[in-house]
Amino acid sequence: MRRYFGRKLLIYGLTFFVAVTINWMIPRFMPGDPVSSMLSRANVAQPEAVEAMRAHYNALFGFDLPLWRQYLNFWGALLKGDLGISIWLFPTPVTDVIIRAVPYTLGLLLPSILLSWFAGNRFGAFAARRKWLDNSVLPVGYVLTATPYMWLAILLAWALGIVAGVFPVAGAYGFDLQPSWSWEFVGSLAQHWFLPFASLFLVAFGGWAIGMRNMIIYELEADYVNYLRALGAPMRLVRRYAFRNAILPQITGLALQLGVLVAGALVTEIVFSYPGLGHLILQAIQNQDFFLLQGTFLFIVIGVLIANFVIDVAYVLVDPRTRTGMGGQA
Amino acid sequence: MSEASPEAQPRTPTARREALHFALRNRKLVVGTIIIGVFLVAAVFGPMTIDHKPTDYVGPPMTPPSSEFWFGTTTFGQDVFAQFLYGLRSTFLVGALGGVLAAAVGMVVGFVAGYRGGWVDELLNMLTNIVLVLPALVVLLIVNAYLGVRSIGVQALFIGLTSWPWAARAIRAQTFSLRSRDFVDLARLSGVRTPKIILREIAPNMSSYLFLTFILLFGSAILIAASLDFIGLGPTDSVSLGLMLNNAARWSALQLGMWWWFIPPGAGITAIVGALYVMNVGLDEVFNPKLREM
Amino acid sequence: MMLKLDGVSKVYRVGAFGGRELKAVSDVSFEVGEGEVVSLIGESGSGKSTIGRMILRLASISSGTITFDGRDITSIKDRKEYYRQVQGVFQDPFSCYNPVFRADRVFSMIKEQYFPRVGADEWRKRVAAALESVRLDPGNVLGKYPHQLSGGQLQRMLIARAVLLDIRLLVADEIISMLDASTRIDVLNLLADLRARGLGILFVTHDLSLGNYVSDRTVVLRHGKIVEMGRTDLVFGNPVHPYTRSLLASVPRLHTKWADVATGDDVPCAYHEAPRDSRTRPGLAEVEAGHWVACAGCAASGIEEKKIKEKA
Amino acid sequence: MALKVTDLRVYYRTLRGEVKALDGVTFSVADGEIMGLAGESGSGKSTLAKSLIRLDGRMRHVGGTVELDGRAMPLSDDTAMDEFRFRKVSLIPQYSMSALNPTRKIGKMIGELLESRGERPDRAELERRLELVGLSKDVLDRYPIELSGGMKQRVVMVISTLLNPSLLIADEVTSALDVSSQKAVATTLLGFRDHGLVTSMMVVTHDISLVYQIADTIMVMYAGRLAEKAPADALVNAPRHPYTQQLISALPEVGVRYEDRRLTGIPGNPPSLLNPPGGCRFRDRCPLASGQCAEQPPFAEVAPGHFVACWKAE
Repeated sequence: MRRYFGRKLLIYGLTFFVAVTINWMIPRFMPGDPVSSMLSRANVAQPEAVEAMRAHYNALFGFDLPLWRQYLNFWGALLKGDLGISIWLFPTPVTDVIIRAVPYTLGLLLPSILLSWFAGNRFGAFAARRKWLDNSVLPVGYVLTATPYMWLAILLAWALGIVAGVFPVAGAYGFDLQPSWSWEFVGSLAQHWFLPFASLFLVAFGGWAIGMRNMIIYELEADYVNYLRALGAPMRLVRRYAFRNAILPQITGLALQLGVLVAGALVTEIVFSYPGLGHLILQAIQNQDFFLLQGTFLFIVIGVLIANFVIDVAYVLVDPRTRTGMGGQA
Repeated sequence: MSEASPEAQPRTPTARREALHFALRNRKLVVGTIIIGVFLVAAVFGPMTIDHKPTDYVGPPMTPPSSEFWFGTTTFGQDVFAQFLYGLRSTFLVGALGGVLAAAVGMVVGFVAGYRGGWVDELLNMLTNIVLVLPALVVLLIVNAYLGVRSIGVQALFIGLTSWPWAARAIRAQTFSLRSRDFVDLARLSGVRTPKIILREIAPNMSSYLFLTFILLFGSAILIAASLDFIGLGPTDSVSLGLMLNNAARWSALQLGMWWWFIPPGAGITAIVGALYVMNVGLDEVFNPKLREM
Repeated sequence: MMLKLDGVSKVYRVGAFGGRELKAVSDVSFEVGEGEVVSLIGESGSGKSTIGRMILRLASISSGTITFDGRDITSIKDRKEYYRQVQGVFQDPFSCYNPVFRADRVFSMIKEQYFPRVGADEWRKRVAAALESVRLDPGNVLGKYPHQLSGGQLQRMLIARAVLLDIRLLVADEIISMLDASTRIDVLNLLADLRARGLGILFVTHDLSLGNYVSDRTVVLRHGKIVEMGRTDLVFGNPVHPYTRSLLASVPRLHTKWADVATGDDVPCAYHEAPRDSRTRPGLAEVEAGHWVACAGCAASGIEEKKIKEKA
Repeated sequence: MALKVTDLRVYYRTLRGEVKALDGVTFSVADGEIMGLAGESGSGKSTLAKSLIRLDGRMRHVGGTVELDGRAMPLSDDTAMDEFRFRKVSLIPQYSMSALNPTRKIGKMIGELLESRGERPDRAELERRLELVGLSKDVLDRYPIELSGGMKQRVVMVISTLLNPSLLIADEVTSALDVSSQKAVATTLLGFRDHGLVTSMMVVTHDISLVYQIADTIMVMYAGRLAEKAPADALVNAPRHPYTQQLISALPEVGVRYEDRRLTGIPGNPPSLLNPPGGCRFRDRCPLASGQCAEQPPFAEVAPGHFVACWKAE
């Protein structure tokens, strides 16, 4: 088991290393000059001022140093938690900007991932029982997974927000409120949270339901099921076993889907102007704020890596085979 | 291939005939194929029926669907239907290019890792896992943000380069199990070299599987591209369904109640990707005799 | 001797980075001559198939040498030259054919690789002759897909493929264990016919009665080591190693029930009973002319200590 | 009479039509009898074994009856059959190595299975039976992956016989095993009968010499029909059906060498069961065939307990 986790951690470590390296490389090796494009946004008239700013940013990027020095400095700054200064919200450090946004993204992602996973699996297993249910649920599931996150978000915002007027469609709380622990504020928070959550939940739910339905059908073909049936075991028991075994690949699937789910959350936030990381990314792109963009990228990668590790731990807890097989006692 | 036996009657393999039999009777496959076919025809021939550029200002702004402008017009008086047809074209293009590239990388990595095994496998496996863990869209955001000029080709290129890992994994597993089949050994005993064995012995056995993989990659490339477009990192030189959504959101189509602007592009993407997924299941049922009974 | 194995071992590394070692074959030496059938008998895990794969160069040799006509087979750079003389037939006939192609592709593959210049007509004649030599009607089997043919037909076609190449050594790995009882004997008889044409055959099997039926000499393997070997009539007629004896006692026979077979367990170790100068092969004593046996205890695990004690 | 099968017909649905895998078989198995059921691939032996416990999705019960201990078994009614399964008729499947749920501890799984059938688990009895097949009670606290293939098979053997069924069907249980384990498994089966854990047994196999070691009677099937059933010794030493005769003479035995006695197989192939020809199905391969064979011979008793379906076997 130690070996198993050791391997996983090695992969995650390497992934982080690769992510940081990509982050470092892209501004330096992509066509185009990030400093010039930042300056072009600055709208400064005097050429001397432009030159001064250019010198400042060049020094910040460290473009005048040899490449290997630039790379080491980059890591050094990173390890100190220094991701640079945001241009959009000058002069706030990027780290601060991101930390302010992270709770909103997590508040959307965690509940939608976990709830859609549990509900989707239950529902998929249930659908596999009856043919009519299967035939009616399956198409709906496929439509849901095929829906682009932002489109469902737009539809919900339009139908429930604009047309029906039930839910607000922008921001995380009312414009007239200040963050506090009052009932009013929490209520407004929940109201603003619901639609983005619902769109994330629905798309992911369809995917899990279909995945589970297919896994269950596959499991019901397994030898142990045939044996149980030959001994007259009731379907109740058989289904319980099949569900339990089919859930294992779904846990792996959760790890594989993390990237897609995060991407979904980002575009959903953009639709609802929800002040999470997705909103930051949009602002960073529109304001050519490369420090912010890169910082957000690193934060997301770290988050995904941590989530992957949590899923690995969960898998080992659920599947006895990894414990016995990899524990070295067999 | 059977030059040794020209006198023997070349029979259609029953397996292939069975597959066809099931294919025509599989509702999922038939429905999925028809939907894809209709959209594909619209994407290929539709733009030819339109005599102006999709971005031209051809009509009065903000008109709901009418007999003249089937899908209405935008805030600026652009023809939404024309944009939709051109957008379909981009969508299919990005899906096909991205899907083909991802499938190609996935196949090379999967075949080599699965066939060679040993340290080559270890190394490729590690690479696959790293790319797999990295959230593709976020990497694409970073890359695209630095690109001043963005085209569909470049978009597809980067999508292909980031979305191959799960395909590589699946193909590796298949190759690994096929490699131990005796006909591979027999080919080696016949003096056939490794690349030829992979190409002519192993790959044909997974052709259905490879096709399914490609369909899924096709679908996911379309979805990723749509997300990129929506964030504002779409192609700078053409129209796409994702960009239409981006424009609709940016110019407050929601608040203005211009449903004809944002419903067609999203519905188009959903229909195409959904049809691809349903086709995939249908094909799986056709190829996999175990599922036929369901 | 045409084929000679000298101290051949195979070590597998298991675990992700080759953490543990698994010795599948250790220190095996035997020979196969022209026109001779040698059966290699062992249960699962005895390393018998690994030996076959090493001879066919489908698996690497960890230590020791395999020579063919006196040449180390790993030194033969051109594999085709080697495969021109040595071929194999495997256990599962259905797995030997690529299911998406016609079965006769095994012939066209050979033509492409070895006889590109032979004309189509001439080749057709050769294929027909080879098929007839394994008692198949060409019209019945050519142009069909593997699933349209029976296991017996498929195995015969593979033997015909070897005949086409005019090989000198055939490694037949469990070639009839998946065939039906009513047809397997005919395939076995084919091996005997090939032998009459001067082919050397290594017949790998777990079935003692089949090995006994067809072979001139027998090698009994256990856990990758030879426990007993020699002329088939001697090994089966007078088995001296307890493992060979127990194997023979376990074989289900047609006209005798298990209870009637005498096991005779408590025989002394024939290896150590035999005079020292009879240890003519490493680890094996020649108990009678052309019949070798390993130490009874040595066959079990813990061989290392035994060897040390022996030296002391 | 423990098992009485009358004119049983079970067909397989395929694309090209119905395969008449089991086409009218009539036989019986007495209390305490171990019957070996031998045949080659496609003979219908597995179909027969499956039919008696659970038809799979593509099998259709076309006709005939099966009585177990005097009660008719509703073969085609999956739910009604549950009452018979496990208690009256039980199965040791060919896939024993993968027959256990991989994510449940074995003891827990057995407990849940018994409970679901309304039986009370008797821990002491379970342990005693494990001991009988040479397993310690520790296996109950293990997951299947922690056991070797042989151990898993023995666990399955214990589970299948736990409710002392009247009829135990052992489906090719020895075919994947080494010679020495074959003997152990076969002896264990014999022990089940001798200890009274099962009343009668049907041992399905393609290996006549193996089943000869433990069976009281052997029944040979060919192309979906019965060829011969007789006491084991009579069947092996004095077979009456030409198919059985040729089959047995094609088996090499230890001590037989081809130089001394060249054995021969049976030329030809069995007929397709999609549209089998009328009459005796072996007649195309039979050296004794005559015009009379165009008519299906009855499965007649030619000597006490010796049934043969052949016009020439008198």
